[in-house]
Amino acid sequence: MSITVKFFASLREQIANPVTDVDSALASTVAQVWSQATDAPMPEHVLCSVNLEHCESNTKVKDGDEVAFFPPITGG
Amino acid sequence: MSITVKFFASLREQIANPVTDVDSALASTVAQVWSQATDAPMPEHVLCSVNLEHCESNTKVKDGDEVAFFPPITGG
Amino acid sequence: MPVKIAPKPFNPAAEQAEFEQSLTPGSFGATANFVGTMRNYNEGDSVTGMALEHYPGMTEKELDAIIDDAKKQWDILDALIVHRVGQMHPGDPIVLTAVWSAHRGAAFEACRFLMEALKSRAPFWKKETLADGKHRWVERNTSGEA
Amino acid sequence: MPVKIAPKPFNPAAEQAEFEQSLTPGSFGATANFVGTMRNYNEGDSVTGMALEHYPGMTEKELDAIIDDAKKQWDILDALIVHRVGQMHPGDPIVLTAVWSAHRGAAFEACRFLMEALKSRAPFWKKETLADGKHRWVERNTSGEA
Repeated sequence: MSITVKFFASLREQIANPVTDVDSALASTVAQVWSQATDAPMPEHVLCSVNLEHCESNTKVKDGDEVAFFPPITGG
Repeated sequence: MSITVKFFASLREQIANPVTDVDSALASTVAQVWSQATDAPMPEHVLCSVNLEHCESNTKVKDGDEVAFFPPITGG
Repeated sequence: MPVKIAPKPFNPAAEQAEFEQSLTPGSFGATANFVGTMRNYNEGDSVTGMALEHYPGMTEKELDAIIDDAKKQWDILDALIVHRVGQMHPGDPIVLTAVWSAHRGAAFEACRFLMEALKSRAPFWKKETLADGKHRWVERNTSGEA
Repeated sequence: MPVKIAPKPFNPAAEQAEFEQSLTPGSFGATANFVGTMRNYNEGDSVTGMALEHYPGMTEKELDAIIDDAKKQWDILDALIVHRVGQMHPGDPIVLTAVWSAHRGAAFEACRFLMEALKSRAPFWKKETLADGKHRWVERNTSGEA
């Protein structure tokens, strides 16, 4: 009954002791996954994904989902 | 006292017996060079150059110039 | 495979030539490509190295989707994206986007689209090493106007 | 020499790589290129060969002027144009335009400009050989939208 959480790039370095799994009973949106995973406030420009698809912070999540948080994209 | 005349591509094939030199006393514009060089009427979309620069049919010419006539450009 | 993540230095011309072998000679009249190369400076500072991070799985999926979008929008035969990840040095190719089509308009426009879409949608992040040995994350991609 | 008339088949990637050696690695971040390739069809007909005629002297001068115009309009490091002349076959490269710059916007836009300018200003003419052995002059270049 858990949701996998990942942080990338500068976020991964900034978040102290991030958890990698969140109890799905405690989080029904991406924003709630963030709150369960870290005490830090969500940065203004943070991007997120659910199951490898870009999403919004109010996107619904469920047991088994993979949620990721990352800073603005700088590839190319 | 002459102007060199060149025809390119389909024009070169169409013009019967084109002259390669025109008396500069008989032609003061590009259009007059055409008339001296061939009996054919100047086609509507013909392009021209004087000394390797694009020009108009009323561009002035003088002794020693090289005048060329060619169809629309189809390179690239 | 029209999408490739390269963990080692890659040769854009060789990647493009290899991919082109899957296309019939004479079937296309236009190929547009773009190569992004690591510069030795950025924002006024000398840069000596760069680490490129990605999100395995999502990055490939997003690049595939970008090519699909291009194929819907333009009449193109095929497209290729190769993107480097890992530790790299100035002069190293970072990204290749290439498009094959019958006519040049579609190739130019789709190639540009691939780069702009990739820079806004595909999860990659750059961390620069400066001349003094310090590291900094690149904060944001510039728009295509820059 | 940023302008080359090629009377024999040429390899666009090799030409570009050779020219790129004159540029300092790390000094540019963007390379856009376009390759026009001979198709085996045109206007609904099968095409088996093509002769490309040019105006020696004027063609080179005009291509030089086109590169100069691009350098005035965009912030680019350098540009290269290679154009084939003579008898060619489907699949043969006809033209290469390549642009190097710090940022992608200038490279994309200048590369497109080179092609559009070349197609309207540089004296080249194509004569196609059709499947039945007949020849025909290509009458007009399409706009970049085609």
